[in-house]
Amino acid sequence: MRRTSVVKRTSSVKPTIAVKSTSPAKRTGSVLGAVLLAASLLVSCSSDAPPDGSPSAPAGSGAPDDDAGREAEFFAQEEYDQQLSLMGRSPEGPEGRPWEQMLIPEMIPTEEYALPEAEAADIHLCFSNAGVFNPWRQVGMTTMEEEVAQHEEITEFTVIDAEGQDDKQISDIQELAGQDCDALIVSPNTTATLTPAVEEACGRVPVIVFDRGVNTDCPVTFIHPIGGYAYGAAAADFLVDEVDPGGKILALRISPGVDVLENRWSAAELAFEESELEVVDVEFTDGDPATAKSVVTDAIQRHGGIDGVWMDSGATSVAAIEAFEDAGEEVPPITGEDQQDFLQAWSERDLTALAPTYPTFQWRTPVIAALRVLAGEEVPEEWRLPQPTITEDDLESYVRADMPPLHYAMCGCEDMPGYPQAWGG
Amino acid sequence: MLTMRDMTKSFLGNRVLHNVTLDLVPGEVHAVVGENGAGKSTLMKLLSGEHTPDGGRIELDGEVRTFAHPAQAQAAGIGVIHQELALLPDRTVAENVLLGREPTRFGLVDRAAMERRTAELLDDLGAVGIGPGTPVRDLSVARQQMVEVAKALAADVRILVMDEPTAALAEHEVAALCDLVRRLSARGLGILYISHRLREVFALARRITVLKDGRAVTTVATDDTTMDAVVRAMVGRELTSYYPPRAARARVGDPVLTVEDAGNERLARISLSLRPGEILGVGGLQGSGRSSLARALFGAAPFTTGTMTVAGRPLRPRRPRQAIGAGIALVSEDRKGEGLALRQSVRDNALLVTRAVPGRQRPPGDGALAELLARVRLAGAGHGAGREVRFLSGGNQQKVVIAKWLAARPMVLLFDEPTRGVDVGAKAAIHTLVRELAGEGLAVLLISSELPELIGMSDRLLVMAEGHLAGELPAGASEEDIMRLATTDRTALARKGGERR
Amino acid sequence: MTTETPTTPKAPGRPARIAALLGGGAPVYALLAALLVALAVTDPGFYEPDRLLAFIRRAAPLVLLAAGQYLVIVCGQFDLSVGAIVTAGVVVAAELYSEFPGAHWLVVCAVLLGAGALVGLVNGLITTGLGVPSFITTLGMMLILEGGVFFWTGGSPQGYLPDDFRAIGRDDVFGGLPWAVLVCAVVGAGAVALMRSGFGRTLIATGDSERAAALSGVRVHRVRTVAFVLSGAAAALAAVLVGGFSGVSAQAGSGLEFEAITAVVLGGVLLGGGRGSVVAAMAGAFSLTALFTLLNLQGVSGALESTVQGAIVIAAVGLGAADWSRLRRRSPSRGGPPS
Amino acid sequence: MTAGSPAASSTGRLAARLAWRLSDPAVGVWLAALGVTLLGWIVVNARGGDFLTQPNVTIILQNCVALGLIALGQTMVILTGSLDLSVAYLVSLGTLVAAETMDGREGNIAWAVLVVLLLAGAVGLANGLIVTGLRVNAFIATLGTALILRGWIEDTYTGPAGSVPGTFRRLGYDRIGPLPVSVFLLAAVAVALWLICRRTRLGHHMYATGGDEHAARLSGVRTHRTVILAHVLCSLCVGAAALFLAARFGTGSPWAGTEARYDLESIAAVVLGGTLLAGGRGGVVGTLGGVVVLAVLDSVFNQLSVDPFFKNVLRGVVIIAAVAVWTRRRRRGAPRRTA
Repeated sequence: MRRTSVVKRTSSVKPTIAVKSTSPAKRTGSVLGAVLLAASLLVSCSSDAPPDGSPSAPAGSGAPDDDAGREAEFFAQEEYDQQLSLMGRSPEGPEGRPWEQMLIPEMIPTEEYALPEAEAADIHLCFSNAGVFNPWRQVGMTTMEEEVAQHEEITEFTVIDAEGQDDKQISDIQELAGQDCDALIVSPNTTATLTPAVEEACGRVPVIVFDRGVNTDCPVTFIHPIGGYAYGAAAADFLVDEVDPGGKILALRISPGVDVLENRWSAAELAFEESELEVVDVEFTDGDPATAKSVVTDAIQRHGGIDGVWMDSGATSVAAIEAFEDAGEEVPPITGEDQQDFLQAWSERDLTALAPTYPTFQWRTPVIAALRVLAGEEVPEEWRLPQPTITEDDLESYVRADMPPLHYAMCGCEDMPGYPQAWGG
Repeated sequence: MLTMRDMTKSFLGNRVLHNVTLDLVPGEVHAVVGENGAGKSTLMKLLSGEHTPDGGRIELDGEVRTFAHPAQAQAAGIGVIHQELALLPDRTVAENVLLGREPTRFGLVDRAAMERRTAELLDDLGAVGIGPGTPVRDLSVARQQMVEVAKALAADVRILVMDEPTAALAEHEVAALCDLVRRLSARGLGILYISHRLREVFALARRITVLKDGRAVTTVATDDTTMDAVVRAMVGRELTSYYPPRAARARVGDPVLTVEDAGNERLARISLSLRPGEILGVGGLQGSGRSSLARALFGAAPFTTGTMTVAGRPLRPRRPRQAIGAGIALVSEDRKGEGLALRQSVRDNALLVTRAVPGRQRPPGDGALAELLARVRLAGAGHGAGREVRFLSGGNQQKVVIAKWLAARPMVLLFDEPTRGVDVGAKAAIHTLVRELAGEGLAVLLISSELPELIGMSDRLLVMAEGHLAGELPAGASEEDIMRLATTDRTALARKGGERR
Repeated sequence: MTTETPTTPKAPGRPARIAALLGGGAPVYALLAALLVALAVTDPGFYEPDRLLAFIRRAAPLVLLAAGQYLVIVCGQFDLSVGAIVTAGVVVAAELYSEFPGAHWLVVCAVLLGAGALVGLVNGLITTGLGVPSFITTLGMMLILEGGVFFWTGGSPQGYLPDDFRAIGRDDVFGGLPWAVLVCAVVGAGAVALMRSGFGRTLIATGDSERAAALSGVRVHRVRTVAFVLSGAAAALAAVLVGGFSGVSAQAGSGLEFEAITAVVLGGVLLGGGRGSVVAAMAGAFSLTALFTLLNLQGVSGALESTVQGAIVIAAVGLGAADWSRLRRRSPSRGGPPS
Repeated sequence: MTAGSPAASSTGRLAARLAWRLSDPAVGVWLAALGVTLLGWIVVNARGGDFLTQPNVTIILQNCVALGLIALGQTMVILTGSLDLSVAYLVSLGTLVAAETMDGREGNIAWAVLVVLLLAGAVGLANGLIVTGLRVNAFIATLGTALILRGWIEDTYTGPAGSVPGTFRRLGYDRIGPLPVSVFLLAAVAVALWLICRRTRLGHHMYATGGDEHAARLSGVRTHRTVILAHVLCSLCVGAAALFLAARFGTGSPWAGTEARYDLESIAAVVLGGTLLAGGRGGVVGTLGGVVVLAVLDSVFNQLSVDPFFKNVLRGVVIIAAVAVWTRRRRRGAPRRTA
């Protein structure tokens, strides 16, 4: 019952359970409570809005393809608290290989999926991808392909790309489930809409879901970094520390209604409310640098300067920096993401900045997980990956002049044979 | 049963109808005659609901009716046979004939019934050999005309408006149509019969209303008048004094344009020669190939066989551009569709050719342009060439077309119905201009379905029928001579040699 | 014998005049004026020179696209591929720089313009030569470009755009006059000159009546193809500005084709060709940008912006459409009888 | 793509009629569909795969439904000489309204269906009225309504909303043998529209209006009314598509329509099916063929795991090529064999 956490659709019901999910025992208890509450909610307002444990969307994607299916006003205290607490925890797992690390794992057995000796060396892995419609997903896809290339026991790797269409991905999943895949990896385009298809597939083949989740616990494991609240809070807290009280904050968002981005913002909003800072503008940029630059320029003019810029993703951060430069202004503390262009701008101009990440190394994990499952080794039921934040201290270790501007530094791919050519370096 | 009182209509500031009053009684054939541009068609369009009048009112059985849409007029029992056919080439005959009133069974269109009804209507017209299932584009113009008639009758009409119904028909078809008209009027239909073929009019009509320059000049009972009187009323002056005098000097010099045994899918065995300074008239029924001839000479619908020389050099133009380069110009019969870019200014239209074909002639400057416009007697040429031509009267539009060609200094001018839809004043101006141009040594080919014009203007006459040259006539030939040649039938032509198509 | 005939009044007469004016795109100037006033009210600082210039710089790409689109629309065609050309342009530029890091910006710009023109040429040849409706041709071209460029670059641009290349979209020529504004002005002047030239007039005439133009010796196919080529080149130039203004992006031109067409139509240019002025078209582009800026300053929720935009467009065009359709109804029916 | 067997039309009426039938793209596109399927079968089997398996066939059919319904609607407006660019946003809105109205309760299904269809009908009516009443060019008019709908969606919804009860989801997932039940929905709509086009006055009047509005009007056809009804029909089809997608998603999705680009894809499918973009020619059968071609192509691409970007290139080429072929046929009027 991992996925039954509370979704508030009617403001009348407030989540009543505060979770300090430290010991498994307590957590199960809390989850039980959550279940009851959810049940009670089902009566008051039946909603199959997805879990808030549900993962994040590709950073930097302007297209409204990212979603976990929920109302924007929604804010889940429980999930919020958990994510923030997780940011502080040190993960279990091999040092320096974050894609194999995990936070508060609850291991489950997988013998039932183990392959007989004969087939163990001849694995057919299948992957239904939501699409490669933005640089984050392209970096991720490359990373996954390279990961697969590292395991010669994977003899066939079938990928079907849904081009960002739910309807197509539903068919894709059906199609793959129909083929002779040993395991099926799914990166859902939309949480809510793909649930039925995934459930159908679960019956036929072990399913591994990552990036975004689905509203069912039938997959063997669900892989995702800590999540949107943590991302948004990290960025906001940074500004709260760096900007003097009373400072004017400009918040740049991609577009309304994308759940994960909404999460990032709601967390940030909370942080700003508690601070002395004043959010003077919240603007949408559609992830288009030109728009972002115009918006920032306007804001500078209108408010006679901006003291801090909060971003829900990295795509437009460089444009924002340039807007200040072109306006002949000092670039204030700013948050971005782990895209190379931002990191390089940051180090060149040596700005006061921070880069929370939604790491692309999570694209390696599903392959590893699949192999473990097929080998009958146990995996965590929910595989929470660490979600590093790039600060001034470790900035230089991520700047790679030889990589493309839209490359994501947190790809965990530096040690892979194909690096850097495969990523366009 | 029908009275149109003080009908008035203007288009974009041009008054085309002035308080025209007209009435019609059951079983009567009431002819409306007048020159092109006199306002006949506009009057009918007001009745058919295609246009709404600016003033006046329409009374049907004593009650005032207004038709905002053709459907309303049809519902009121008014059927119209349009001059420019309103048929859908891609649809079948049946679909066209019953368009807007398809028979239905259980809410679905009953195709069988459609075809049956259409067949009946066509038989009723004595139009044989038109399959209701045939796409209209596969029919000859004459047959399309028949379909148009059938279409008008499909609604059980009480009043039938026939706008130049025989324009495209051969003699025997005309005869059949006249019988039909009589039968219909005998059934008690009131028929408004528009034509400039006075012979038919006098044969059919009980009363005649003459329109001139948008005014109803007179309405007389056929028995109390004569053709000459009607013609006088139409043109407002004696025919003889109407056309400018022929050039005195005899035509000399070698032909500037010759055609030897040329043809294409519309024309066969065309041979002619055209000398500088002469006006060669071309007569024939609509669809006889007159326009096809002009378009072939101009390279718009080129000859596929035979030879042709321009100014002595062999040239069979395959594109208008070639013809223009060689000094040939075509004043098309479809002025709005082919002659002008209606939304462009007078200047842009006048300069179009010189701009499009730089080799031929440099575009004239403003001074030269002003002269040119004055030369073609463009009314109000004085105040600016900036006006969009769509705001000009038909006559002035035609003058702009002529100016467009004169700017390119052509040697050969092909006029296809140059005075169609042109008011009398402009018409005279155009006639004089054409004569002048010929006098200056240009070679002119003049196509017209108005026999008086043809006779009055031409130094020499060619008559076409069924895509052939049916014969040549000297200046001063009579209307009868022309009609006889024009209605030469297939067999006779075949005897002249050369099968067609 | 130059008698004024009864059916010919001295001048077209007031209604006609007004109709002609409306045709000339009077509504767009009114709209633009209204928007500028509104901007002044919401943001007094808007008219400080540097901000005004910044506004023009911002509008510049759309203005170029509108100018190019105008040429295509006025001769009776569509160009849906311009947005894709912009995206492709930016990505290709970045790709070129990653291949040849040292390349001179002029060379790169030249290559882009050439490529844009080439795309336009293909559009034109397919449309005129094969008789494929330009809507379909350019729609297909849009798919081909979007797919092709990312297929080539493996999904996202691989290189950076160096500062000298970006100067055109980003920096000033001198004394606070942005390059973009200069380019915009030059292209605008060029477009006006072109439309006054013989070619321009034949272009409009072609859009107005293809048959009349052809029978007057106009090489209809060639003229239209040239229009497509120019539109493609303009789009490429817009790509240079966009790339310069905001740097590498994988979605630089998304949706621009519709914005450009909207701008042109706002300018009172007739879809289907034959009427409208290039100035009005560019004014349409400015109006659109002004509208966006205004909505921005007004703090209209990002969500509702498009609603407002849609409503305004329909209203404006409805106004402009009021007069021509009256004429259109009476114009000779398309399918006349074969003579 | 074609091999010519020149002019059979010369040999008498009967042969001409035969040519008329054979040169009908509706026939050609189905031959093309057959060809593509065959090709796919050969290629896939050559690579050791298996193309025509029951699940695969089911999926291909399944993928036809949404685009099919929308394209059928689009056919109605295009035949009438209009166009609808608002379908993409309407379908998104439809899924949301459907899912929210059902709200997971069986009892609400009928009500939800009604609401969605009413909404769709209203939007269609609005489109029709703007096009005919305000005389705004269909392209701009529907682009405007699209923007308005977009604003509505973005302002009201923030991600998938509502929930569809299990019984209704079966519309999206159940199948009878290899046939998904949704295909029967598509078939039903197709048959209905086919009847409307061929066997009702409205249909005849749609063809007439699209073929020559002036002539149609002279013949007493209420052309405005016809255009409006065509738009309503179109939107109703879109409503049906929305219901199907809601059933498939189990919820409403704000980007169901836009991410699949149903606006342009549907137009592409229609012209692929040989319907004249200018109106007056073509029909339901051809459009279905076009949809099938696209679906089969997609499936083949999947099987051969073609790069998604390259897919777009191929799509673009196919669309342009197909229309070019239809145009040639129309010019020649001679029968051709399409492979």
